[in-house]
Amino acid sequence: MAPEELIETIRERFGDAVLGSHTAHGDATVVVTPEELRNVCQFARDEPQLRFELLLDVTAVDLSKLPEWETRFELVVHLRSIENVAILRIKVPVGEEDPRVPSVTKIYPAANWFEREVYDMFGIEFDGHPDLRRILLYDEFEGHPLRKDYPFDRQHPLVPLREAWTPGIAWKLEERWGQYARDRGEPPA
Amino acid sequence: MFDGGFLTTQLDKVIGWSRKYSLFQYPFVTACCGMEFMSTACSHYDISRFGAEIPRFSPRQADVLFVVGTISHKLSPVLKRVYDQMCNPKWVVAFGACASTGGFYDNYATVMGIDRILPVDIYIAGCPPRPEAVLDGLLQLQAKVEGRTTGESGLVQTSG
Amino acid sequence: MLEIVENRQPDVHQTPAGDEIPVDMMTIQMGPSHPAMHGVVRIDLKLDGETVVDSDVHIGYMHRGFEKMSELSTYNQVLPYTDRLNYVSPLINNVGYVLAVEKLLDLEVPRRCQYLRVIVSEISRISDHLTCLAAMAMELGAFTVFLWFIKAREYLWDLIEEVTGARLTTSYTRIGGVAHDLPKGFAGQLSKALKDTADCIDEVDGLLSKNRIFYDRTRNVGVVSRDRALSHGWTGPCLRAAGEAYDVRKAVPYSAYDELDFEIPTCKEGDAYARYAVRMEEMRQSIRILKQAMAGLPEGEVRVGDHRVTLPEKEQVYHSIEGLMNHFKLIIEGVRVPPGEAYHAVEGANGELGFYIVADGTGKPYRCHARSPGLALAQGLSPTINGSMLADIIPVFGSLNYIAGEVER
Amino acid sequence: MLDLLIVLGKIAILVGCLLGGAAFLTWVERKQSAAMQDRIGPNRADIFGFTLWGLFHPIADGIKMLVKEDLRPRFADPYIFPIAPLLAFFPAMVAFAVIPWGGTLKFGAEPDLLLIPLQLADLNVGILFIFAVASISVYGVILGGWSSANKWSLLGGMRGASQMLSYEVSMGLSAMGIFMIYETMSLAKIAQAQGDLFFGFIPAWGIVLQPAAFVLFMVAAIAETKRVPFDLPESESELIAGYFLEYSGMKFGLFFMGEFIEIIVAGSIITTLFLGSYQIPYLGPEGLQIPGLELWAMGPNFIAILQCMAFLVKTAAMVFLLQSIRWTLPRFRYDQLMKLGWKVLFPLAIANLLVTAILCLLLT
Repeated sequence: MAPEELIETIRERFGDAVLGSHTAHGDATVVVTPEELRNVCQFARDEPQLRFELLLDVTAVDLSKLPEWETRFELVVHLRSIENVAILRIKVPVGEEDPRVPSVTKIYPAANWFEREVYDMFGIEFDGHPDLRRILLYDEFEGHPLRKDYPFDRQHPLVPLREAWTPGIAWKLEERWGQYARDRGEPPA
Repeated sequence: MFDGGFLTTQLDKVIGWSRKYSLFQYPFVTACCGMEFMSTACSHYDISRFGAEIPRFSPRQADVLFVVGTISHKLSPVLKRVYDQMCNPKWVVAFGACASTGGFYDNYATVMGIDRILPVDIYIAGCPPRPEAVLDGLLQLQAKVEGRTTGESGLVQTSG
Repeated sequence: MLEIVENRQPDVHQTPAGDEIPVDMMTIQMGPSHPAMHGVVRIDLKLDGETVVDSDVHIGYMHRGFEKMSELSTYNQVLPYTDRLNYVSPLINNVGYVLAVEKLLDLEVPRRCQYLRVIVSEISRISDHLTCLAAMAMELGAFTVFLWFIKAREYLWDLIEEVTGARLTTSYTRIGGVAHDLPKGFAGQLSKALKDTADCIDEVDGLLSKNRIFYDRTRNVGVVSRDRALSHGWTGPCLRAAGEAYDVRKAVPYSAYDELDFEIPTCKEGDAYARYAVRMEEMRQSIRILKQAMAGLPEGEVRVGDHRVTLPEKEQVYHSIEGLMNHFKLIIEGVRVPPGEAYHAVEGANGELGFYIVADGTGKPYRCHARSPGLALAQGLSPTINGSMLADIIPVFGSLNYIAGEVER
Repeated sequence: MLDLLIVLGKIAILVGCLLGGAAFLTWVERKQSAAMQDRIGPNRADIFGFTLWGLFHPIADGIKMLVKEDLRPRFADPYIFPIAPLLAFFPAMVAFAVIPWGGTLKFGAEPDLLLIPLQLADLNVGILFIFAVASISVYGVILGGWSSANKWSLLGGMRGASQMLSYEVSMGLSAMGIFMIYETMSLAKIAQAQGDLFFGFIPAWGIVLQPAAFVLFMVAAIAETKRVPFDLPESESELIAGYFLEYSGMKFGLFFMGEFIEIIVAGSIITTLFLGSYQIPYLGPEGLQIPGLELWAMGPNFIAILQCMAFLVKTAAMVFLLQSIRWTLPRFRYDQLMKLGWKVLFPLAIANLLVTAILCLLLT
């Protein structure tokens, strides 16, 4: 099924809930409202001519560093139809305050860990998720690292870090690296 | 002959010799370097020639802790605990760039070198180090083990 | 889900007759530093004797922030990070990533380059399967198989070293091509290495495949039906072992796969032995692909001639100002990719490996997400081992081929 | 006084041989695995520049373990934890006391003839003594596993206990046929009886008379020594190191050595019961008597030494066989192991016993 037809089928069924669509680079993309996400997924899975049986991926994009953006995040769901050899990308806009979307784990159990990862990395919460915990990072970690405003090297160590260098060699390294270490706010070696 | 420490130095020599050729390793394998670690242990490079082929997955029975691969902050308490569980004398080898310095994963998740957590005896450079470099590191470790009878950390670097 | 509750009620053991006996079950952590949890993964187990009652898989001990780091790097600088995703078959990751970027650029690479990508991918695939099966066999106690397979892998890595200059972390591909052409005499080396590898596979086939103990340990262990595999999001050999012949190389052919003749091995059983058998057969198919690809390798360039994408020749860089500027701009600013988004999948050793890239028009990816097959495999682990025995975790986990770098990125 | 000295001398020889043999076996295992896996194996440890194909590596291991920190985990049982390795180590050595390892040495002339049987003690219940003592080493496993206060080692101890107990049954039952045939339980008499000839030319070895029992006994013996494919109590990839997980230093060394001594003992018991013990076919008390040929006369002490060598060679061959199985096979699962023990070996052993009993009744 060609991407254009795919989008047309979904538009016919959901009408205004489809906020936008494109087929750039051959992948059918629809943007839907959060309320209709589950229904779109259900439709894509069960409709005999679509049969998107395989949920490939759930991820998100932080749009805040793009030149123009309306909502802070965008949830991206990739579906694959094995029979029709087609890909469907469903995107959902997610606001900045209280980022929240319905979970699709009821329809695609595979979404479980992917959604946990999105929660972990972006702080987007999923309504109806059976087990929303951090998955890649640890509970002591503050913040969500894939948000664009998270500095890439802000660390939350779990064990106290010791002085790295043995005395005697330290002074030489201090000369070369000391300034660098101080710039980055690390304790002096 | 007996008062000048001849016996004790000879004993130290014997003990150093035995430790040198009987390095039971605890492979703390996490990442890519593990593949090269496997290669080193297997037929082509055969780490067993040096008497270091017996992996003991119990830290109590291991002599040298091979930290192979990236250590993230989430994993660091585990590594620290494994190190604390090991019995003296013990040595630590930082295997590869990530274990030595954090490598190019200079970000929120990674410990920038395991020497921020543990004392390290040998750093083996490379991302991942070639098996030849690993064997070189092992030989350097053996030299270090033979030289003293208790394990204390220093900084020995090997080219890789 | 496993919960540790204070003052909990005693657990209940059900006898075959249906009676219930209160017992105290054992909660035990398998991993993160456990010989069978290659890479680092922790399974919290609740055991009734040796039977697993409940389990909870914890991952993330190897999370290294690939996606954050790739947002800070230019498009070509991301390549070394992709090496270390699935570090057993780095070249497939390289190929998958550059294909996604090329999709954004609408770039068609020369035929020879496409064939080269197929060749290196398939060498990687064999070495990945070898490692997976070697580790699985070793954890089941067949240590000799492990050494034999690693020996075979060494033949392939010599080839990879010959082509790329590195044994493991290769970074061989570039956006718009590959780094360099094949070395002289490669065809001969390839056919010799393939013969040695095939011999080794046959030897292990004789030692292991019909071994009664190995068969008993893996047959009917960790059975996953086709529907359940799909509901976990499984792809690759594990899905094919459950009877669904889905392979990205056939379904959505990329590079030169549509011109090569190969089969997709499948099994119906969906147990650990089926996954073993599928991987064994896939290695033979890969050897077949390699032979065809090497025979049909077209002549020509290995990079596109577009200087917005590929680096100029060294001669130009050293002898002309245009070449120097071109080189400088590409290195410092990176390849400028027009705004847009694209998802491209390749058949990784463990399944569909996809890269979802959002470009904002600069030389760095705005967002680069890797769809790892391993994450889906790992989330199917817990329901698969629940109810089985403690010792069954080892073949199940081994046959899933958990690669921490890829799962946790 | 002389008797005591002789006994002490024999003990010294036995202990030395066993310890040395166990250390040598670790080297054999490493070299053998290397040969099977296309490697070289340990070859670097040197004394004054001589490496001797790595023969010094076990010595290095031994010294290192002696000087390694001996640690008792905080929650481990303070009394049982140190005892367990001894319980695993010594029974295996003691079992060797009743195994005959040669004929009788004769010194002097008739009035003060000095007979030295090459066996420490000839008990009339010899084999029962071995089973009794060997079952003590189960305690070493289970107590070691329990007292370490570690869940993995507890699992290993439980596995070890049930495995060793289960296989001891079929081991004992398969040996019963031998007692019926030779009508004795004394190992010395069994050894002597195997010097006879059957139909005048077939040596009356246990393996000839009881081939099924030989196979059963061997499988059970591998299970008793906890080697692959029966190494469940310590299975490295499942239970990390099993029942001796928390042991370090020489305590770990004792478990380690105990295992190799068990292999030697298992090999020698198999030799004693099934492979004609120290007997060399056609070598009688006067010399070599091949049917149809003339007697080749030899001195009694020379014969005893030859027999001693024969025992060594047979045991070594058995040990080598037991070792090479280790590097070929994967490991069983716990329930499969139990199934094999109780549903295959046990009925087979009983059937073998029945057949032997009926045959014995008919033939006598």
